[in-house]
Amino acid sequence: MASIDYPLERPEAAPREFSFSESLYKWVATVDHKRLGLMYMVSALVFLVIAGIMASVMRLQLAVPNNHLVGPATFNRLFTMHGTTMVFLVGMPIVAGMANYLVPLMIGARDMAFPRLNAFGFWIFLFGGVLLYYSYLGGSGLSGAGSAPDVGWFAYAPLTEKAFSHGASTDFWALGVLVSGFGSIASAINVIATCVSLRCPGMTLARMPVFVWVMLVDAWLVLVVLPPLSAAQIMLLLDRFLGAHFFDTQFGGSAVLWQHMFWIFGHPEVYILIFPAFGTLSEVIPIFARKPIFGRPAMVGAVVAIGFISLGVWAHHMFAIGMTSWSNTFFAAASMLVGVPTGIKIFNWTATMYGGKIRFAVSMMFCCGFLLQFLVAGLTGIMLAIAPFDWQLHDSYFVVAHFHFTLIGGLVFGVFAGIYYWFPKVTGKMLSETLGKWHFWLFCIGFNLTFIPLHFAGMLGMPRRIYTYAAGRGWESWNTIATIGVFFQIAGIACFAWNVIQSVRSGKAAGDDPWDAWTLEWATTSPPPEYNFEKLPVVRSSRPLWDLKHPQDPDWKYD
Amino acid sequence: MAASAIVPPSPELLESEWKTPDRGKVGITFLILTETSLFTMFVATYLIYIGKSLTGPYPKDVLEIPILATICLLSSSGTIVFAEHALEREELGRFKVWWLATLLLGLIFLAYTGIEWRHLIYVDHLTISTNLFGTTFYSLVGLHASHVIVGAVFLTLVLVVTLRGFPIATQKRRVMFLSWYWHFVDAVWVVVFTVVYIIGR
Amino acid sequence: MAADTHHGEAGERTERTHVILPAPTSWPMVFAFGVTLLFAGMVTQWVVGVVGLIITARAAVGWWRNVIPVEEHEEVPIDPALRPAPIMVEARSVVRLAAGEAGHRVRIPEEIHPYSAGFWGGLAGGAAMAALACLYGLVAQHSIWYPINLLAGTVIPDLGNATVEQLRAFNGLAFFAALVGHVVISVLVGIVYAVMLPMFPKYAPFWAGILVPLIWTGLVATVLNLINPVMVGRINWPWFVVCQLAFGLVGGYVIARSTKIQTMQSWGLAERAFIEAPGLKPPREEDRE
Amino acid sequence: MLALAALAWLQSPTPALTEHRIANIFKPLASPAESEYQIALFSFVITGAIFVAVAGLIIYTMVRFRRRRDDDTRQEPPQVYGSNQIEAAWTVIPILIVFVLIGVTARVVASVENASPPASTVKLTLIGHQWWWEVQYPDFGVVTANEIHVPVSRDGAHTATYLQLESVDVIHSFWVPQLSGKTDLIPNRDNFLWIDPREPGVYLGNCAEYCGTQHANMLLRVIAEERSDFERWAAEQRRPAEQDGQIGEARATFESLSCVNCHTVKGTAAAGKFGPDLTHLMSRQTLGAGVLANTGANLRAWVNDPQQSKPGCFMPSMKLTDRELDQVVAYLQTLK
Repeated sequence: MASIDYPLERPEAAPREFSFSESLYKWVATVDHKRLGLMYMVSALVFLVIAGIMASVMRLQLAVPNNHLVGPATFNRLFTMHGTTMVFLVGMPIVAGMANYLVPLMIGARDMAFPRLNAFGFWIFLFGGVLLYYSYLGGSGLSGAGSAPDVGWFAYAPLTEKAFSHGASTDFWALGVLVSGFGSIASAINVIATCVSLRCPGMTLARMPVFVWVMLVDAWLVLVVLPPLSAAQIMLLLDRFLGAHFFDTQFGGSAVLWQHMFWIFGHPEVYILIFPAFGTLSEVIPIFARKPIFGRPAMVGAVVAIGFISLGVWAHHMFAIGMTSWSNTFFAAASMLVGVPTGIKIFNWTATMYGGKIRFAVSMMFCCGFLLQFLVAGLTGIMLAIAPFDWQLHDSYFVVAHFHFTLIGGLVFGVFAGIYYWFPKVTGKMLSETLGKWHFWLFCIGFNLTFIPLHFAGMLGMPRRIYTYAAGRGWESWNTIATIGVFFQIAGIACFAWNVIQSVRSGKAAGDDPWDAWTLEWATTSPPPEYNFEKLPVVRSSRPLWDLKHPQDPDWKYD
Repeated sequence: MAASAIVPPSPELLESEWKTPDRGKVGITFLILTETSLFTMFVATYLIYIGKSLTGPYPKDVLEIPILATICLLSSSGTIVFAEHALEREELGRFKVWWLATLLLGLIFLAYTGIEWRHLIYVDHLTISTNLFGTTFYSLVGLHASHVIVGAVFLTLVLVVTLRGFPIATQKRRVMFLSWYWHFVDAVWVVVFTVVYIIGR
Repeated sequence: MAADTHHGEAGERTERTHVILPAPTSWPMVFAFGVTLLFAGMVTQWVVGVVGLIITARAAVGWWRNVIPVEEHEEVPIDPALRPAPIMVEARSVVRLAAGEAGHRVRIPEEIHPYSAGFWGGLAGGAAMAALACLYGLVAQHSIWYPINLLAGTVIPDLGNATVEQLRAFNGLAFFAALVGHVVISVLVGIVYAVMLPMFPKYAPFWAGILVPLIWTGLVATVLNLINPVMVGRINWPWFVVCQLAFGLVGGYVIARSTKIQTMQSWGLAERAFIEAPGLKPPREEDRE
Repeated sequence: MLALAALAWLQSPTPALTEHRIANIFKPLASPAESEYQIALFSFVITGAIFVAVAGLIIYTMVRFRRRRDDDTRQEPPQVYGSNQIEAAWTVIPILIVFVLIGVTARVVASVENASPPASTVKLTLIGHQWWWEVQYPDFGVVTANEIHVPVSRDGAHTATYLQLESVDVIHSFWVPQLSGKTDLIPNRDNFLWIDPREPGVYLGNCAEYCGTQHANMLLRVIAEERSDFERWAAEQRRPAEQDGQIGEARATFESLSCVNCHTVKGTAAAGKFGPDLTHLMSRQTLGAGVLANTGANLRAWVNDPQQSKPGCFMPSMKLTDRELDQVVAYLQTLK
């Protein structure tokens, strides 16, 4: 291929004005993966704010013993909706949104494999979420008054049976989550077909960015484990609407069956949620450390291993149901094994940084926060996997602290790292680093202030899902500190919101490649044109832009 | 400095044109994977609840082995292959015949299920709320039947548009996906049949 | 690459004015809305469900028309004003690692002991250790089963209350547990040794053979009552240390004796694909710099 | 607030027993909790060591390899792809640790779950209700609620109490942290658990599985006392309610009200099964499964309107007249 000289200056683009209805139609009827990805992310962030407000109210209620800020019914609805929202309406759309926006760009494709299915997936996710929230108007819960579901996000049978949960709120929960689950399935099939079929020439599986690999495994996991939840929800609806007896203990049904099916979904779900953060770190850390990812095959292998092992660990959520000692040992062993590939990932990220020249942009700071906090989450996870220790810790505030370390300290930090990293690509504007640092430090301090104390409350015997507690049981101070932390977190999020608004209005122009990065999404404009690439690129290594930037020392010689 | 990367072509691009698997094939494969996962849960539930019903009627009292229906459904997998072959060779007449045969076999299966359910409900007084057997039987067989219905709807659509003169030969790929789905529904029936009518009895 | 393909470098331009993309359509959204209403009908009013069904059916027809016979497309014009800037060759150089010839991408170390050496070394060390431990059992307790039962106390709770007589007797389950545990740990440690021997500072045999076993013993001593309550009261520390040293020395010796093999990672792609032989290649350009 | 609560506890019938209000899992006072505590320590040692090592490595890397102001910006660092050896090391070493952990876990699981009961064992059945606990001692013919009396286990006389766990409605979970980890009470499934408290005292626990509106106030107390005290208590509890002539009118009022549909008072017309057995109500320390201390004022407030102190619970506000209320409370206070 001959060398081509390009003129360096670009003519100014003439902005085209659209009327409101035109642009509304453009968004509603779009099948463009970037618009859909963006819509996923925006709705996820909106739901994040809603669920965050719910969490804040709960923390206020628990700040002092014998508090009467909200009653038991309200509190139970709050934690049910908080959990359901966070998992299904924040976590899942973040997975779908990041995959949608980034996968085609990273593998040099023009769109997802099934663009219309993609649009369908987004809308049905959104309508499912609306249906769930409609329950605040149309449902009525355990104690009868009209409102949202109050059976917990894992909705253990038989509490969800008609006999114990009157009214329609549990139906809204099952239907809303079921419907939005169709969206996740649609999006997962799309991601897989895209990764497999739409890779640009030369983009072999071995050269695919780690982020894309992670999303591929993630989508596969969604396809395997979401149907068990749907199956359980269909059974629950059959019980409630048609009088079937799947979870009806009066008719010999099993109360434990729901737990099995729920956690066959539920535990891999945790990995589904955390994977986008894994992928983000694997892209961000190399760029800011100026080194390729350390041990690419091991990183990909670890993700695949986590995907497979996670299918065999579900019953570690059920150590307290009285399983045989053999089952307990088996699930304890399987759960601890997950620690091995997870450890490999943490070590490899660290090794990527080792010997580099680390530039602490806000994105990188969130990655470092992730590493340390996720380490804590992983180690408390090992403790929870030890069945006898779990008999004490199960369903206590220790567990609450553990999975918030995973999902906030891990997922949310990872997502923020990703937002600070890819925001310039998506909007063409840079986020402010100063505000970003405020955001990071406030959020990091607040997060640790909230969730470190909760470990201790749990070890002092504080169970989950209680709306109030008596004084004198040693839980007050831990809870008060935790609530104080929430204010720091809110301040951090406010900085972030302000940062986004400021940048979109009057941010510094980003240019195509502000971070001097190496993957294909940085080869096009920011924001990318509808067709992503004029010509589909050809790649020869896992760092195509490195090859172009260092023609005398390209990667493909070694890949 | 201008970009002037002089890059030799990749070895694998030298060999041949870059090829990736067909996106439709990938999509339908993974749709089948996720459906398999769904069916696995219902089948597992059925197996777990075998013999756990507190009251009758029990499977051995009321279930009859649906031999005819099974033969119909399984042979429809063959007829749809013949139809595909005919379409491959652009023999539209034979395609229509085989396609119609597939659809009819599917409909016979559904009709049999309808008759079976009617008998169970009105004669044997087994409904979904009678006992665990009723619960699991109707949900598993019903889930499978609903898949047969979806398949039959698509088969009908293809037949109707073909009869109305639509150039179906342009849609070989999509016809193939439909046939994959149909094969999957048949394969599931083998499992459901074994579990419900053999192990369950 | 064939000349007629329209593929290019990342960010490259074409002569064409349009790119063909799937046409926007609102039917998927309407379809999703209909399906949601259909489900909402189950829990609200049946009318809602019927409306949902109608909308779903209409949207299905719309969607069908959209993709059959061929998927609708639109031509998106390429706006020359919105082209990415060309990707520049970077002036920055890359720091080289000293080790290895072609080597700034080298993975340390260049030569390693094969994993198989670790496997066999671990087994040999484990055998030596077990032999010594059994010898101790024979000398001190007149039973080779004694140390085996002690080891099995890690997993088997009943041994916690066992008498000395019971510990001296053969116990099938305990033997099995101890055997599996000992073999697995020996092999794993052997592999770690094989991997890490080249990374140890000077006098690797000293480190691997003596110091590491001693550190290991110290570690075990601190948590022994948690790991193995059976062993706590009965352990004979000098013998224990001797056994650990036996593992370190024998295992380390077997591994150190193995022929190191070159890791292929310092080779270029062509060499690893056996297009070029590593020994015969001409010196690279950058080596002459 | 704290002082008030403390005062209330002081007035409770068995002030002699120490109350373990802070249910610290690191101060175990029974064998299962002790085993769990041991393995917890072990896991803290291991995970603590890993944390220090790995976090140290991460922080060292962050500090040592940060980009410095005087760095040569015209140089990229060495592009190292990886090292199979180092990666193998940090794969195999965690596997080793996990292997040991699994072995220890297996032993502790078996030692707690498969323990065989010693000869002198008290057996009881604990039945979960929304939101209170029914306690039956089949061997003693005793039925009570929300408070489990067990004999204390001494070195000389090792006594374990075996609990059969059942539920009549939804899933609950037994958790008295200082005595044992959790085991769920699941409808249509029998679970077992054993405890052997080593010190006399009152141990506080909670329902640990979300079971509906008032899950938070489904508290449980285990009262461990000397064998002789336990036997005396059981004998007391076996008796039907006092038949005192003086309270005949109050009793008649009680029996005329719908209380009897849900509650049992042995020896009277009250034989309801839905609520807790009230035969010896005044021997208990709390009301409403631990919501209130069992004092005269609290009892009156509770009977008057339970929804005030335990909103959503299944005992309705009875809307009694003042006179009825006085008599019911007076009657209940005779149930010693």
